[in-house]
Amino acid sequence: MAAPALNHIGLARDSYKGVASTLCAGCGHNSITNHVIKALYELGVEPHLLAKMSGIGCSSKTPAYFVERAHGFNGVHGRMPSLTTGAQLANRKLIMLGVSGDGDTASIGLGQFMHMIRRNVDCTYIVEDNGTYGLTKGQFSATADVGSVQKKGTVNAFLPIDPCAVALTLGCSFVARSFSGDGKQLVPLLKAALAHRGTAVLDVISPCVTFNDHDGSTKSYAYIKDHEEELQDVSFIPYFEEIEVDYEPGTTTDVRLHDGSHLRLHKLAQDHDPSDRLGAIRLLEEGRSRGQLVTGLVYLDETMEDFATREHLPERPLHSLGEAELRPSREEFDALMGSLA
Amino acid sequence: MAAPALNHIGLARDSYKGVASTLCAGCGHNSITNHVIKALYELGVEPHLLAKMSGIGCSSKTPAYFVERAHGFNGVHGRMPSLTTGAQLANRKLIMLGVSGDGDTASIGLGQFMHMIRRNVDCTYIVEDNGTYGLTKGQFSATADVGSVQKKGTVNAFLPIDPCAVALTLGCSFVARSFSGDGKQLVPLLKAALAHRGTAVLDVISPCVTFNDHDGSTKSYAYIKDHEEELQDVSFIPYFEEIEVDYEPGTTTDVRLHDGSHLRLHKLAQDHDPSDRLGAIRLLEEGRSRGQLVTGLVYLDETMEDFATREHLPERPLHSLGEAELRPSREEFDALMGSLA
Amino acid sequence: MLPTVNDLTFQAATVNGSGSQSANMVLTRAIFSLGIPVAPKNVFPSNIEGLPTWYQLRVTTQGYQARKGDPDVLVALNPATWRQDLEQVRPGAAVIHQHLYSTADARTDVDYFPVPFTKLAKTEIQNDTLRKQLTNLIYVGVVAGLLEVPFEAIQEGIRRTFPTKPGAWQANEDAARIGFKYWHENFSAHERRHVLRPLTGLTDSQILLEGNQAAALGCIMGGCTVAAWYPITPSSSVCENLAAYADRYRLDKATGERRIAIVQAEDELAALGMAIGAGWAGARAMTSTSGPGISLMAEFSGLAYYAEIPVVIFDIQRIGPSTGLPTRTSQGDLAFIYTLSHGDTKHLVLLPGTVAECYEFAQTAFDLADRFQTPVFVLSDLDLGMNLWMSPQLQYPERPFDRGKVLTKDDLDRLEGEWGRYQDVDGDAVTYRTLPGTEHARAAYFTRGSGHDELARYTESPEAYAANMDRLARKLETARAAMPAPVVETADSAQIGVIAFGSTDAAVVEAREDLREQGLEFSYLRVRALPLSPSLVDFVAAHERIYVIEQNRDGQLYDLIRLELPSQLVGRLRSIRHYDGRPVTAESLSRPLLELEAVPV
Amino acid sequence: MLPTVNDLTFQAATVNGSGSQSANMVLTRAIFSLGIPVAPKNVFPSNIEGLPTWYQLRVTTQGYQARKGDPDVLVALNPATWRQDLEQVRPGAAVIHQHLYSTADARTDVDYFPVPFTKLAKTEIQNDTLRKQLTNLIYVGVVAGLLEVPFEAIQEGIRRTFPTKPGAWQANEDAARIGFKYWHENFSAHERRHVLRPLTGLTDSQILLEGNQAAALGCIMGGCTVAAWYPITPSSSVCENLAAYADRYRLDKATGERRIAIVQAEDELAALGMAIGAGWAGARAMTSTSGPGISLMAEFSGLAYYAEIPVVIFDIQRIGPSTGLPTRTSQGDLAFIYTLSHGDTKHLVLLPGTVAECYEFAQTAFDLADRFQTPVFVLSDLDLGMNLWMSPQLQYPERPFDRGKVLTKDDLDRLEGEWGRYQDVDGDAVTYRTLPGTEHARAAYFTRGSGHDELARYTESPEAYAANMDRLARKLETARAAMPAPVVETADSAQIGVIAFGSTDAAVVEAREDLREQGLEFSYLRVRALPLSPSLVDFVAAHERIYVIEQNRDGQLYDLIRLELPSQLVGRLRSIRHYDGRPVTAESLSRPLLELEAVPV
Ligand SMILES: Cc1ncc(C[n+]2csc(CCOP(=O)(O)OP(=O)(O)O)c2C)c(N)n1
Ligand SMILES: Cc1ncc(C[n+]2csc(CCOP(=O)(O)OP(=O)(O)O)c2C)c(N)n1
Ligand code: SF4
Ligand code: SF4
Ligand SMILES: [Mg+2]
Ligand SMILES: [Mg+2]
Repeated sequence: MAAPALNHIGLARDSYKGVASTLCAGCGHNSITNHVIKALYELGVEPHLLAKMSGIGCSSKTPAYFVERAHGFNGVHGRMPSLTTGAQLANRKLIMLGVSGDGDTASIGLGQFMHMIRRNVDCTYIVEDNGTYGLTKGQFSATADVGSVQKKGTVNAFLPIDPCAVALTLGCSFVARSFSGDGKQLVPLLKAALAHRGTAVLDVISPCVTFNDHDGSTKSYAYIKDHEEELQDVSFIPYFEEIEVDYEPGTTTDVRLHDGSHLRLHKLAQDHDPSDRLGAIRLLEEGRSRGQLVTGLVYLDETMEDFATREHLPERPLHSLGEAELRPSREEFDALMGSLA
Repeated sequence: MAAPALNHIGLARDSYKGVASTLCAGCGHNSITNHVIKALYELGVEPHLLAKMSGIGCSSKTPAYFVERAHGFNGVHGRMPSLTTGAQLANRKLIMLGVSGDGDTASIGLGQFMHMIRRNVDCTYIVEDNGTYGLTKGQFSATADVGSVQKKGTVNAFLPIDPCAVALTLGCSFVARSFSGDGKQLVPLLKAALAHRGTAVLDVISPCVTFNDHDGSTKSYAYIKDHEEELQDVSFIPYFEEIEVDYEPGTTTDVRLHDGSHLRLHKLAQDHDPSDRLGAIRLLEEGRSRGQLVTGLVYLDETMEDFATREHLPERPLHSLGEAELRPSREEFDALMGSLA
Repeated sequence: MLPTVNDLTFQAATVNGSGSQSANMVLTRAIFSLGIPVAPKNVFPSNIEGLPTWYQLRVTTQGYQARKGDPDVLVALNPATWRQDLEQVRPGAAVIHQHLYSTADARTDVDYFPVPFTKLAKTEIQNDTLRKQLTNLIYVGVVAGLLEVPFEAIQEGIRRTFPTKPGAWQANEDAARIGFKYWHENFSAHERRHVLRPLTGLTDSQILLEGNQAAALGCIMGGCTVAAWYPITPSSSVCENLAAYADRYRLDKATGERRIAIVQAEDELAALGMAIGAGWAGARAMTSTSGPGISLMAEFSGLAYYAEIPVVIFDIQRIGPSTGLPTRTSQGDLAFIYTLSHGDTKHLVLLPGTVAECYEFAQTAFDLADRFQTPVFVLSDLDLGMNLWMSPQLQYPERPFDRGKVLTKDDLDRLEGEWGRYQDVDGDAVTYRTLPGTEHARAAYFTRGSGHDELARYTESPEAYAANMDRLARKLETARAAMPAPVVETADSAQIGVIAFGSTDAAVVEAREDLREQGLEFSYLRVRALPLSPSLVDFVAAHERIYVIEQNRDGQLYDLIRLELPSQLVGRLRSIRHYDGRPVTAESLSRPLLELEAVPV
Repeated sequence: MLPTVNDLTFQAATVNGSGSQSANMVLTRAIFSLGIPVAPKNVFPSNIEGLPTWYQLRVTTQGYQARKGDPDVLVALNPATWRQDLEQVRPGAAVIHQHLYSTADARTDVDYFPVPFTKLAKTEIQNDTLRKQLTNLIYVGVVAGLLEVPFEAIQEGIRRTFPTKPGAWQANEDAARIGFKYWHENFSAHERRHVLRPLTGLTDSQILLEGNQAAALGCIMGGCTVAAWYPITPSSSVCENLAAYADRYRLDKATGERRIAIVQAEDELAALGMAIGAGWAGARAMTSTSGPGISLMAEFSGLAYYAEIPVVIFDIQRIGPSTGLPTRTSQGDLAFIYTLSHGDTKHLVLLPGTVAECYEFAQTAFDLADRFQTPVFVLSDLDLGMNLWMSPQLQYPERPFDRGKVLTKDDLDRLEGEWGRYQDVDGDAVTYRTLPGTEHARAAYFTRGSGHDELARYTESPEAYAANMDRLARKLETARAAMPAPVVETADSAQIGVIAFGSTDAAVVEAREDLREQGLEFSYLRVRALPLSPSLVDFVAAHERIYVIEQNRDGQLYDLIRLELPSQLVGRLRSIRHYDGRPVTAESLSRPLLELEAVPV
């Protein structure tokens, strides 16, 4: 048997595996899990530095299904952003990877999601978006499209809350959309999100085969395949690899990320500048009114400071600071007491 | 003494007064209270049909300061939208008027605010926006502009959450911005919001004289006066008055509201079509990047069904339905029992 | 040995998402249609597909409804739990299993009936799309063969399980017949240890329904017009059933008008907020939730208590703390709910113990909420709410709604507008309210969660605050007398008493008969509401030792009772707690009770 | 009659937002600088400007810190409350008032000192912008004149009130001198009933500080590195003080690096979520809040309990239910917090009774949270937290942080990676954790609020669930012994005992001396933590009657104690409750105590 291929930190793909999934066979979330594993493996992320965060839902169970060697935290419904924020502040070295569902993010969790973005907490936030509450058996979530039909026939009357559009409104520093079935696009986007320092929101349409994959659903495999409009061919060149020029000039945008990696965007049908926020909003709106799902890198701002940087926190984990660094000296303390007398 | 002027339902302005305000002298919220009284009086709203809703904060106290003859509900912090939604469903006849603060709306209440908009609950929602938490003594709220300076000198590092931009992203059916000091603009906008059937969001910049009216604040009287860009000259013609044509053609947009009233917009500097949602988003974004505060009617969609209509609720208040209308008959009941045997 | 008749526990061990649920329903309905009392329990994972799930069906002539530990008949269709399932059956049990499961080194004190389910399905079931689903019907046929259930009963079970889909009857029947035939061809010679025989008189005017379904129907009959909820197991089916009943009974087919609003809110805070807003505006409003949702409702519950707004809150309890085991049962929210919210908050709580009470108390809850202008919690649990129970038919309500003290325009005219929202004019601490929209110049008042005086004006006066709090405490005392009284069954000679509440009832009833047979009599008091009834004191006083039995770790009812007793009676109480997430069995009550009885106080 | 010396209660009745607060501080610091013990209480509205506010300053040689009912000296500057303020003073009181307030038909048993404050301000104060503010200093001067406070003390008070603004000293001094002069020119002939005289020895190494300030300093000394909060009265000043101390002690001026993150969250759910996330990742993390915020923290508190994550939560109690009176004090959250969250949740609670304990317990809280891997609540209140208290100087901590059972990379190497997150290897029910980021292939585990086994794997096993819950109950028992023990002061001959907690202490201490003088001795036990100490039982056993004194309506501590006592002792307990939002006075304890003592049990 051939030795397994090792990544640049010397780990095999197996080191990024988790426990066996208990999701339904065919669930989009399972595909995303595989793409996450691939991205982490290829990127050579240190498992012990990874922190896997989630809320509650089928999607939120998935952090158990990848990188068993990383710490994970499956919190409460809709509140993963605050847990992630706290953990990031406590230890800036951690690579925060959050997985949430559309119910978890856009219904109960909308406020926290938005405030995390506003702070530009350094994390990757994946919305495994199936337009439904999988774990509670198929009610509409807030990302369900108006007119989408539930299994039992109910028609959704409300406009969807689009995590990407909301993120853009807030000036989120990294916004992308993808599809669980499109690893070719999703894996490089995931890598870029992980390399990005700041909040990276990835809305990944991920069909729920059990409750939302029927005719009339706008989040079914069939519907997405028919309505996806890819913005770019995305490729990711990690900082430890050399950049090869392989596209004709003018057709490609190259973005340098914080860690020195590069994201290369080869434009397809539409011409979109991912540094143009207003253009990005228009892009999504127009896609929606055409009934199309625009995927790819929607917006990226590498200049924005992330939260921990803005807070001037040390690079060392805060738990490594001892009494000497955290307590004022006896002299300072005595002076303080004197001033209170 | 001359008899007080009566409105078209025969009430004097005094009938719209509330208890004495306990807010600081000069607080923008007090001005808004006066504009609200004027709008309700001139519109001839039946006090007993008005329901005044609010959260917690200086702003949220104000419903006590107008129309003592109307029921009011000062709930808990950030959760006025759900109370309003429930009350509206219970009795569609009520004219729901919500008053909130920027902390109440954009910090703790962001999720409820957005989901209320998504449902297009029939109500007028005023954000008395001072960029600070007045009642808890001057901390930054989530609408504070990046770079705005607190009284003690702290500089805000975060991008603001703009209630209007957020509302637009969700397809809110009525979005306007105004200034507490500009009754000429605010009063007709308030009337239009009240006449509109659906969620009408009015973000009203309302300086906090005690904690956020100093140099360096972007929500001070001085700053707003210097940076306001009025979109339109707004006038409101109630359904019970005749429409007079007094503007040159081409300079004016006339919008018919649900109750037959008209909103007349006479364009000023910029040419903005309030039925163009994408244009409205661009307008706000561009205003922000110019450092200007765009005020006026930003967006209006009179075609969207409000929540109670979508839910097919009767016009009568639900509490007026009796046993005969709410319980199945004995026969139906027995049939049901039979099917369970 | 003659086979036992109509006394057995059946268990199917399957994988969830495989469609076994409808097969189990068919079997249940089939047996019930023979006039035999049934008691189903469903043990399912917090997951959609692929994890172990168990369905237990108990059959007794006594009609016992409690869970029973070890099955007499097992259908084993989950290889992952095969060995563990086998461990749990009684000696002598009939074990029907996939024929490929190994029985080597397995128990020898049971009867094995290997059936090639997959092969049978492949060769005998034509319908490709439904094959997976219908495979389960095969075991229904096998079990029918084993227990001598006439095939007509299975046909009846199918019709009752799919009443609106006659098109599906034949396929299901065919599948069941495969198993029935397989039994007769392969095992009919086998000596039977259990059989089922039609009965008469035991299930007359009995029905089968779930507590959440009963609660939903109670909401309909109780005049609920606004419901706001957020999905959460095991409470979702309250509002889902409510929506189904509303489609039937609240929809004007001609105009499309709906006489109820049911809103799926964005979370539990909003759900309760909407219900409170609606209650304030005069509607009978409710929400329903479970564990985590209750925690999220704390702030709004306090508002409704303090501002005195009627609202009904169903808590279908699951096991906590935190997310806990979302698909397992518990009575762990009792104490938390009673004082839900910061400050000196105290609520009215109804504790249905049967599905009939889920129905009845839903209606009572709306009456109490209106009458006392306060939140009323209805505490059910997963066992009561999501399992089918055999119950006497529900009764059509005889009384009109009690809408409480609401002043109308006419009342206000009569009073010449002189009234105070929080004025205790009747001396019962319950005050009058008006509804928004009342056409009278003095109808309005201002509602707030901050300090207010008798005229609902803002105040920070210490005296006004304390007076209002005292009145709220007195209101609770007024309400105490209006809450459903405990159900008491005394045994003349009994020195000991048992106190329980909620779904524990089924196990207590059974344990009582078991122990009586063993010569130990006890009286039984079932608490049905908080605040506790004063009659509880008499019950305790009349017995030397009292066992408080409940399904939580910390003995929450035990504590609440001790606080209400005169001190000299406190020492009589002992606590028995069951908290592993499974519905309590009679045996798990009688065993500790006997043990404790053996120990001197 | 000779004037009483150093024994009086001063009260200023003003309008909030008028700047009287700094004048009151000047007076307080001035008197304190004379070596005279002071006890200030601030009663302020939930409002920013224009409503009545009262400042009470008590002076006693005993150093009593409790509020006292009726003032001996009143400064009346609020026309809206003038008559009411006048009603409340003692007979013989000195009433300094705006000279325009009418004294016609007013009390004749007090001395009136009308002062034309507005006119004096207009004519004598030059600084236009500061005039409103400085007008208040005028009454400081008048009071100094009345009480014979040397003007140098006032100067000292000014310097101590504005230590960082020497530029403001002169203007304040000038304003005070206007009043001082006015007194001497108009009233010096008047016979004095109260005077203040410098003292020595009584205030040595005493300081003045607020509980929230002390708590913030405790967080600094306790090694807190992440704080997340949402503004709410009366807790905001905990984190605001923390931020100020952080600027001083945690900021590397050279690099700008901060050794603490303080986040103003978007609400209380997020605030606690951030603190829990940080605690999980190894930081010492805290949040602080009041009433409504506590309700909103219920769900996350349950998660931290069940997933066993250290976090510290300060609840600076205000009066509830709901919004209640946000600027009034209470002890009404005790019971709710102890079991905060649905299911069988139970927490560790610290109950500081003095500002020194606010400081000390803040540190203890972080140690306990790390040691027991659980939320630790610190319950203070508005009175303790926002008023200045006289206190012995705080002590520099002698011990290093107790970081609890954390396995490092080296530990894991030694164990060869063999460990289980929830395995009770030491028999104390406290298990080992690792921090994210630990560089070892077996360091990681998965944290969840759902069912888990000893290796932190997901499970729905009933046995694993119950075993874990039992361990959590045992962990609480381990913690019980580690909580701060009650402070007990027994009186040899006493038949009665008093139990109290928190800020009630000051009133109990005073009532004890008052009653001793009246011949009634009682022993005193001050509870300092939940779960309750077993030593409480001995205390109860040693006394015939026990009065539990607390500041809430429902007798929450009284109930909690009754549940912990052997039944034969329960009957000894009686409850005294004070709940009008004002800090309790000694008199309001001793009066009901005397009344109850007169009634046979
Ligand atoms: C506070 C709270 N409310 C409700 C639930 C029940 N619940 C569990 S998962 C879920 C929805 C999950 O939907 P989504 O986030 O879209 O995840 P999916 O299962 O679709 O992947 C809900 C409502 C809960 N666990 N906690
Ligand atoms: C749950 C909860 N958290 C915190 C508070 C304290 N609080 C009262 S008002 C307020 C902020 C109000 O700010 P805003 O809505 O902007 O109103 P403003 O006073 O500025 O008009 C806060 C945080 C509260 N009442 N309830
Ligand atoms: S229910 Fe839907 S979301 Fe959940 S695991 Fe199954 S397919 Fe996936
Ligand atoms: S504090 Fe600010 S917001 Fe509040 S009343 Fe005063 S000026 Fe208005
Ligand atoms: Mg989903
Ligand atoms: Mg504000």
